[in-house]
This record gives sequence, C-alpha cells and structure tokens, in this order.
Amino acid sequence: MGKLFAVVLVIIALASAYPIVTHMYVMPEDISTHGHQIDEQLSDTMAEAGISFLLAQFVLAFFVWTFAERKVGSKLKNFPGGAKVMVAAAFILVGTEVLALGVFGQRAWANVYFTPPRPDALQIQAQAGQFAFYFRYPGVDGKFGAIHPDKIDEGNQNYFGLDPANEIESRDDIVSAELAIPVNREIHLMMHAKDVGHSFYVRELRIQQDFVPGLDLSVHFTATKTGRYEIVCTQLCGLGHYNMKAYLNVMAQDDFEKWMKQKASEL
Amino acid sequence: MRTKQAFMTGVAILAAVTTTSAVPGGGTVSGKVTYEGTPAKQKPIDMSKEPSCAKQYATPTTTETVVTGPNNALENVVVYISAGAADEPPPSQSAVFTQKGCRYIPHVLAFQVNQPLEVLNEDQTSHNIHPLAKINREWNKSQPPGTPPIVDKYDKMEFIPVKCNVHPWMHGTFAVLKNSHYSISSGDGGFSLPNLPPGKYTVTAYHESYGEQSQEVTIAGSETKSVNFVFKAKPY
Amino acid sequence: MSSTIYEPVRTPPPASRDSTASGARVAKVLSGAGEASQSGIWVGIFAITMSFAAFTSALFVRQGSAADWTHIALPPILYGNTLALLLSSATSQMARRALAAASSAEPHAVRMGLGWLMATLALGFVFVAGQFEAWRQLAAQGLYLATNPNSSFYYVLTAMHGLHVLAGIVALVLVMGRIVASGAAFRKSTFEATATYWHFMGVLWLYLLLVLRTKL
Amino acid sequence: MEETSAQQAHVHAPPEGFLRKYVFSLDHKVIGKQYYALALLAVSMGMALSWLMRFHLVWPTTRIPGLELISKAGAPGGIITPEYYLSLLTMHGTLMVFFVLTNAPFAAFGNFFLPIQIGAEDMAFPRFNMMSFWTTLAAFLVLILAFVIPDGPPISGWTSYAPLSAVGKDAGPGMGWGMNLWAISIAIFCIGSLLGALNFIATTLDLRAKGMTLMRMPICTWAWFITSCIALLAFAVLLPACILLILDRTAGTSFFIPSGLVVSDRLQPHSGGSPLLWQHLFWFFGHPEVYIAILPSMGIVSHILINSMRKPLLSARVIIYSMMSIGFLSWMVWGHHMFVSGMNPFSSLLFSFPTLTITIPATIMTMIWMGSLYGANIRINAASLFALGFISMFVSGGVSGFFLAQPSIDIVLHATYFVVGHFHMVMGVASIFGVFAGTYFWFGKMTGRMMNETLGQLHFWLTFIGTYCIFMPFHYLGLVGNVRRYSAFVNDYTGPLLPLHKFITIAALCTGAAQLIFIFNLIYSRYKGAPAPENPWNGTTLEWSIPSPPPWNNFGGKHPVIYHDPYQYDVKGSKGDYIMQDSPEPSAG
Repeated sequence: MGKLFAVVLVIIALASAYPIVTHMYVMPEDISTHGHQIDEQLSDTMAEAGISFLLAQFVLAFFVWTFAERKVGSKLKNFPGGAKVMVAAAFILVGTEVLALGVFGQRAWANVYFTPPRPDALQIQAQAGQFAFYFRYPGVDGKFGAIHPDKIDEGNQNYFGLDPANEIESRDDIVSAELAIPVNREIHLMMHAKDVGHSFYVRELRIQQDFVPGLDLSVHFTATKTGRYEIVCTQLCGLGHYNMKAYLNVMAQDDFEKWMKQKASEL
Repeated sequence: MRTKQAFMTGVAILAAVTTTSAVPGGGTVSGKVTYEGTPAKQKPIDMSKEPSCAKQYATPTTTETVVTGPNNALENVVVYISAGAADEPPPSQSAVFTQKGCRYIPHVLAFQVNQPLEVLNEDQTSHNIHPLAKINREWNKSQPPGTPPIVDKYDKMEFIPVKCNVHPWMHGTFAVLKNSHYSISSGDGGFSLPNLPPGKYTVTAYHESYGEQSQEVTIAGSETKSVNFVFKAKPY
Repeated sequence: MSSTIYEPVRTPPPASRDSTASGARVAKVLSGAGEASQSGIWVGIFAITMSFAAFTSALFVRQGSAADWTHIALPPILYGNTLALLLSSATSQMARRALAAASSAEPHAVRMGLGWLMATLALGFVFVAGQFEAWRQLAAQGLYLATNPNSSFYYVLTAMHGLHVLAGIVALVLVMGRIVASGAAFRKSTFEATATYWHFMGVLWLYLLLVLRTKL
Repeated sequence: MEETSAQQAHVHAPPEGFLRKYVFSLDHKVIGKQYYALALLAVSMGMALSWLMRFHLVWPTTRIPGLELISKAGAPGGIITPEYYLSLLTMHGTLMVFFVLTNAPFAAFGNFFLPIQIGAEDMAFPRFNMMSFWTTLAAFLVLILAFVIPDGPPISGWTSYAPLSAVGKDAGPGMGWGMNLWAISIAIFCIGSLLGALNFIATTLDLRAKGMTLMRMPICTWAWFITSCIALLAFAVLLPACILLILDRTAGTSFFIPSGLVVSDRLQPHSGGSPLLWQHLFWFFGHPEVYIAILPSMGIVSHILINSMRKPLLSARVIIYSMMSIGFLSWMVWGHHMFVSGMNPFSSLLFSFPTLTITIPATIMTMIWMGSLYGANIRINAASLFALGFISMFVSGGVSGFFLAQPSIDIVLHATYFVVGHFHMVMGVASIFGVFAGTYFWFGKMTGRMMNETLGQLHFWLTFIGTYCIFMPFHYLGLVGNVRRYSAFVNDYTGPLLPLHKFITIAALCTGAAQLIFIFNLIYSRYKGAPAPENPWNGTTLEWSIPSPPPWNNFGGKHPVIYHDPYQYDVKGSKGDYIMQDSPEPSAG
C-alpha cells in the first residue's frame, strides 16, 4: 500500500505539472505596455512554485516508498541533523524565495499603480452598473457633464444621469457601450460605480481593478495592438454578473477619430 | 367577500351582455394622439454585450420611450376609460409579453386587473423580468432560454415600468386596467374605444414619458365622439 | 533518541517542581473550577474588548470615509451616568473587601458585603436608566439611529455596552442569591469573576465616552 | 452560573434519561458527537449544492428532474436560473466554511478529545459548552430557512460584499429576507463560536491533570488551543460587522452604503457609507478563519503521523511554534484579499510581505513532517493514508499561495478559478483530509467500534485521486483568466475551456459519490463494526488509557498523573515500543 501511495503520488504530480510545462493553458498574448513585467513575474513564480511542488511531492513519495510497512522491529533512525537542519533549510530556501518574489513582484506592481498617468492621456469615464459597462467621452468641449443619480433613465439611454436640458457640458458627452480607444495612446480610465461593486478586467491588458461605489478610482494603460477584446466583470454584482461584459475596441488613430465623429453625429 | 365577488361578476356579465348586445347601439370614442414641440431623439441601442440579439438587427434598433409617426403622431399611448365605466371581470385569454431580440414586444402591454399575464423568452439568452410595481406585488425573476413562460396576474390598477436587469436597455410598460375599454395609439396616433353604453365618461391618455391627460365625454346612443390628445414633447 | 524530541525528558518529573505545581492545580480542579472562572472571565473580557475595538475602528474609518459626519452634542446626563457607574465600581470593591474578611466567625461581614453589593446593583440600574434617558433626550432632538452616521454609532455603541451591563446586573443578582443562600460558605471565585467583569464595564464605558467625544 | 456548571463538570452524577444523556447533554463527548453530526449534515448539503452548480455549468439546458419541486422560481422546468446558481454558491460557501470547516476539525474533535487529552473530566463550563452547540445549531437552522422562504437564499456569495449585501431586495432575488437570514445566522454563529473558544481556552489553562505541563500536551491539543485563541479574536470582529450590516439593511443606517446609488432604477436612501469598511472587517475575520479551518487538521495529522510512524516528530516544539506564528501572522494579511479592490496600493505592498512570510512556518511544518517520515516504519491504514494525503494536498494548495500573495500577479489571477482551486485545496480538501484521518483514527474511541479498514482505504484512494482531478484543473482555468462565480460561460474565451470544465464536473460527481462509501462505513461500523479495544493503535496519549467509549466522567473518577511528554515511541528497553503518558515506567534518558 505504501508503495502504491508513492506511485500514485508521483503520477499525480507529473500529470499536474504536464499542462503547465507544455503551456496548455495560458493567458492570451499581452497587448499592454506594462503587462510583460507581470508575465515575467508570473513565469518566475511558476518556476519556483513548480519546482518546490514537484520536489515536495517526490520526496514525500520516496520516503513513503522506502519507510512504509517495513518488517516489524526494523531499526528506526532519524533524519541526519534533525529539526535544526529542516528549520534552517526552510528559512534559507523559502526566505530567499519570498524575498526575491516580494521585491521583484513589487516592481511590476509599482509600474501599474505608482506611476501617475501622463497629462496628455486620453480621459474616459467608465461606469459599471447591473449588469453592463458604459463609457463616456467628454466630447468636443473636453468637459464631462455632471452626474445626477436621480436623472438616470436607462430606458432612454441616459445611463449616467446627465442633465443636457440644463447643463451644456453634458450635451456633447459621447456615451458608448464599447470602450473604443486609439492604439499606442495612454488611456486614463476614471471608474465610477452606479449601484454595487463591480470590476474591470481585460486579460489582454493585464488590468484588473474594482469599481467601488462612492469611491472614484482610476487606472491608466496603453494598448499596443489593435483589435477587439473582452471586458468582463470579476466582482460578484448580482444575478447578471456572468453576463456583465463589454468590448474594448483598440483602433488606429484615424479610425478612432472616425468613430468619434460617427458617435457625435448620433447625438 | 365571496358573495360580493359573485355579485360583481354578475353585474359585470350583465354589463358585458348589454354592451355586446348593444353593439349597434354602443357608442365609440376615437381620435388621435399627437405631440407638439421636438421630442427627444431616439438613440440607437448598442447590444454588442449580447451577440445573439445584436446579430438580429442589420442596423441597431433605437429606444422606444417616445415613438412618433408622420405629422406628429404619438405612438404607444394608452387611452382608457378612467371613470364612468363599470369594472369588468378579466377575460380568460392571457396577455402575452414577449422578449425577442432583447426587446419587449409589445413595448406597452395593456391588460385587465386579474387577467392572466404570460411572459415568453424567445431569445437564446436568459432574460430577467423585473416589473417595478409600487401598488401591486413586486417580483423579479430570471427566465433562461427553454424554460416555461412566467405566468402571473395583478389585482390592482397600475402602470408598471418593466425592466430587464441583465440588459439595461430593455424597458417596457404594463398597463393594468379596470375594464376592457382601452386602446393603444397606433403608428398614426389613432385609437378607438368602441362599445360604450350611453353615459358620461372620463377618457384618459397615458404616455410613459409625458404622463397623463384626461377629457370628459358623454355618449348618448350609438354616436362616435372624436377626442384628441396633444402631449408636450421635450428635446431632453 | 527521544531526547532529540523533547528536551529535557526526565522521568519521573522532579517531584519538587512538578507535583507541587500541578498538584495544586489538581486540587483546584477537584474543588470546582476555581481558576477556570477567573481565566474564563479574563478571556471573555478580551473577546469583548476585541469586538468593541472593531466597532470603534469602524467608527473612525466611517468618520474619515465621507464628509457627512455631523458631530452631535452628547446629552450632559451621560456624565452623571458615568459617575454612577464609577461609584458602582467603588462599591463593588468595598463589597469585595468586606466579603474577603467574611467567614463563619463573623457573619456581619457577609451582611456588609451584601449591603455594598445592593448599592452596586442600585447604581448599575441608575446607569442603565440614565442611558435610556439620554436616548430619549436625543430622540427629542430628532436624532435617531439612522439620522446621521454619528448618531448611528452613538446608539449602536451605547446599546451594545448597555446589553453587557445588563448581563453584569444579572450576574450580580445571581451571586447575591448565592451569598444569601450559603452565607459565609459561598464560593468566592464566581463573585470575584463578577466583580472583575463589573470593573471592566466601567473601563469600557470610559473608553466609549472618549471615542464618542473625540472628533478626528 | 459558571461555577455551578464547572462544579457539574467534576462532581455531577452520571446523567439520567434520554434528553440529558443525548440531547441537552453537558458531556463534552456527546457535544463533540453532536457537532460532528451537524458538520456531516452540513457537508452533505454543501456537496449536493456543488453538484448542482457543476452540473449546471456544463449542461446548462439539461433539466434536473425534481429540482423544480425544491424551488419553482429558482429552477423553472428544472433549469437553474442565474440567481439560483448564485444562491447555491452562497449557501455552499457559507455551509462549508462555517458549519463544516469550523465545526468538524475544531468544535467536534476538540470537544471530544481536548478534555480527555489533558486529563480533565469535562470542559471548564459544560453549560456554556451545551449552549455553544445549540446556538450553532440555531444558526444552521436560520441559514437553511432561507431555502424555504419565497425570497430564496441570498446571492451575494459567502463574503457578502456591501453594498450588494446591504441595499436590500432591490439588489435582486434573495437579497430581501434571504440576506437578512444569512446575516442573522452568521451573527448567531459568532456567539456560539465565541462561547466555544472561551471554553476551550479556560479548559486548557485550568483543568490539566497533575504533571500535564503545557509542553506535555499532545500536538492536536495545542492546535485546538491556538485555534480557539484565533477564533476568539476572529468571531469577535465578525459579530460587530454582522450587526452593522443588519442595521444597514433593516434600520436605514449607512455604515456600508455610500450616497447616490441607483439599484434597479431606484435611488437608495443612504449616504456616506464605506463599502471597503465591510471588506476590511470581513477579511480581518476571513483570513484567520482560514487558519481556524486548517490548524486543527494540522494538529490531528501530526498526532496520527507520529502514532503511525512509531517514532516522535523531529521536533514537536517546532511544529507548535510554527502553528503559533501562523496564528500570529494571520492577523496581518487580511488585505491580500483586497489587492485590486481600491485599497491604497501602498498597503497592498504592506500586506504582501507578511502573506509571503506565512509560507515560512508552513514550509517548516511540512519539512518536519516529511523529515520525520525518514527512517520511520510507517503503518499504512486509512487514517495514516489520509494524514499523508493531507501533507501532499497542503503542499499542492500551498504553492499556489505564492502567486496570490503577490499583488502584481493578483492583478491577473484575482477572482479567477485559480483562487478557487487554491483555497479549496489548502483549506477545504486538506482540512477535510484531517477530519477523515481523525475519524478513522478515533472512531473506535468515540463509538466503541472500529471502522471498516477496507472500505476506509477504498474511500481514501477514490477521494485522493478524485480531489486532485477536481481542483488541479481549477488552477489551469485560472491561468487562462476564467472568472469565478459565473453561472454560465458566455465569454468568447470560455468555449475551448468547456471540455476541462466537463472533466471537473464528472470528477466532482464521482468523488462525491465516493463519499457515500464513507457515510455507509460510518453507519455500518457504528452498529456492526468490530468492538474497539482500549488502545487499538498502541497510542501513548491519555485518550488511549481509558475504555472505548469512555465512561461519562472519562477517567472513572480517577485523576491521571502525567509522567512523560506525549509521544514516547521507539523507547529502548521498554516492554513495548511505546510508553503511555501516564505510566510511571521510566523512558530511556
């Protein structure tokens, strides 16, 4: 039985490692300027964690194989060096690993969160509500109209609660269900939650940030590859959570301008 | 209570009989609903979040909060007798509210108090029906594709905004009315309330964005009275 | 080799050290959980402190999270209540002293202790009544639980503390019942525990009062 | 009141009558069994719910016959609606975390064995002990009441993030009375757990038998003691959080609800609240809760491993100190659940380091366990197999912690199936393995009859392989970015993942079915099992020095005196290869 356990364990360990080693399941290609750091961090961690995983399982299997169900009265002995070796080893191995991961991990994090957006970044407001995202562009006047929660009227596509009757700024605000952005231009996304907590997750952008009601957060990123990518909500927000998504549409600069004109004409 | 009900039904049936028998003698109120001023521009709906619906439209459909027709006709206005007519028992056939292409068909559904209401989902995605009733009991149910219709009824008169939580652009209206004398203005804004026994009536027109208007009208015999409503339209 | 596991493994344990130490413990165990009620009450106090720490840190976070913090003027009667509670602490201390001297030899000590406990109990009731009065005064000003965040926290904190005081009152009554029943032969441990708890109620209230007064 | 009950514990007469004996019993052994039974009921429900969820995920349009009878609105025509899926998810999480992972390894085994292992006749406060079980049961009943009310169970997940959980019925089906019941149930549960923890601590401190110094307590006693210290703090924080939540929902206060929220087209009448406040309070409880779930299993596994290895651990002290430091560190890491939740990015860094540091004591423990296996003579049986399985499972679930502890990686893995796989392995399966091991090891002592070994080992193999088949793939899904808590896969990228999801579902159904073997084994052995001797495993600790099952007062009125450290195995020159803790026979110096 002990031998069987060892064999099964080794098989499980190898089988578990196989899809990782062969990159069977991976994130889609990164299209952001900061993402590569996260990816490197991820693969470094994968290497370290993977090795410790296999090592631990194999050692466990080996010990069980060797020391299970020996004949009665067979001489027992202790691991040379005893506990002290173990503790020292754990401290050195894991300690360094932790430190390394910690320190390098912070670099990637700092890159995303501690660098302020460039002043010329394109400002877009994102609003998350049950159960859809809507995005707002300031329009020609470059100003966002104020938000009046009491004026929200979804049947009439007034998702942000704008008051064009009384406020000129909001008349030219462009509201869209897709996030259209120009390629290679930094986007400063200001995040506003209409009702409950939501989250903004684009795998290709390596960006995930919660919408917190009453707290206006923002993220900034630069997309380097045109195309259509999925924006999904990752914060449980109610019955339609699974279906809360929108599209990120990265366009060439002139396509983006065309798109803006077309949207403006619909106003 | 029960006896009262029985009595009411008796009366109602009598009324029904008289009205139906009195079709030649019954009067009619008809007319047009129009608007003045500039109504809000109906915006195209972006359904990209729901591909199965989006692909049903060559060009994106627009919102339906204010639907207008030629020469200022105003559609989707519920015209009904708010006073003067006896309450009637509900018809047995049910009013059907269909979700198709992530829209409500019809956009405004009028039916009677206690008349069975059937909600169908003909889409490939699951919808959520949330009638925001204030007087009646509020409910909020999801309807995955391939599930049986949701059957319900309302026991008090009310205009109930209906929304789908999953698809924020989906909005409609339930008009729960006390009698069978109602009509929803068509593309040309026209409506007609036939079979009115002689009497004095209050005719009311309800629009989801522009509110209510009422007019008095007296029917003697089998005449046809013409009543028109004009709503004030706002650009925003 | 067992020496590598537990150092030192000497057996049988040096009678001097071990048996006296734990011998005493066993004795206590036999005479009922004397120590247990003491450490029990301290553990309980620790838990209560923790949950009020949670409440008050919530208060501070909430105070910083939004601009809607309208500071309410505390009803002056609170200070009267505070005084009552502190006095009750003192009287319970007197009771403690009296009862410590109590023995079958001098039964009057028991009566004295009971008297002090009566006073403690009365003052406890005064405090609770006073807190109710404070609520009524606030309500008269139109300040209710949901009026503003500050009043919300005021009601929550005072209510929670009040509940704990009531629990203490119940415990006091029980203890006094015991003392009346068994005279000088009553078990001191539970009384001690109750007294400790009662003092803690006073300390806790002072802390809450401070928190409710301070404006960040 | 305390003292009468304490008195009860030591001078009370044997309980009379069915009610006193088995229902409102003051006997810690009966209460332990009651907890075990409750956990068993909860785990069966929780597992059934996970079956429904997994089934719906991969066969969304297939009718589930009979489900309509349970909830007509939730499963019209036997097809699960999105909100009912979330209800199942919420109840699964709540049942498993609170009523299984907290009750089984801690409350159940702890109640039964902690007093025995320290040589006490009962808990310090048997009345409190009884109360804590009945409050927990009440909490359980209140929770499952949500299944039968028209509103249905809540849909906001076991973490119940505000404002979704706070705004009331506008937030969706189940968020009316369903959510109220949830909050009330958890509040009650907190009270029960606080009473229990208080009792455990007082008992360990004051009722130890003569000679039972702290360092002579068995490792599992230590684990239960440390766990109760954690629980005392954790639930003391969750209780206020629940009270504030209930007030927000019912009294119109605004602790967690900010201004200007429009839910279901209705402007909410609240202002100024802080949603993050709930997250902080919840996770300040929530992360220690993870260790409340896993530490007792660590203790039980160490206890069983030593016995099956027939030699002591390299160092029991190191294990105990590691458990302490884990318990201590668990208070500084709650923020790692909130890396992307809008918390100050600097604090993310602050939380990241202690989180990574926790891996050090965890690794030390693992290495001590494995290092001790070296040169042993491991007795293989159902109990020891599950103990070994625990180590493997703990490692597998632990390494994925490396990823989630780093804010930068958490950006892409947060809220994906990677997280689900991680915590199911490390706190779910691992801790349940500890419970299984404990059951096979102690069942004889608890009931007087041994469990069937063959069935036990069969159960192990199926469960061991099955759980790996279920939870390893979760990590792969997460690496692709598959978001958790989705009731249907409508995203473009989920198509190719469906086969893997099907595999998981099938594995889950099979593994679940395998648990029926365990249930059968429990019932069968309870009545038909071989009679259990006093010391079937040649154990050294006090529970093996008394009959199986133990008499109502454990030691038959005698007061054991302790001469040894708990694990005197492989002792030269002694008759057997072990010396009981209470035997005066000298151990080799």
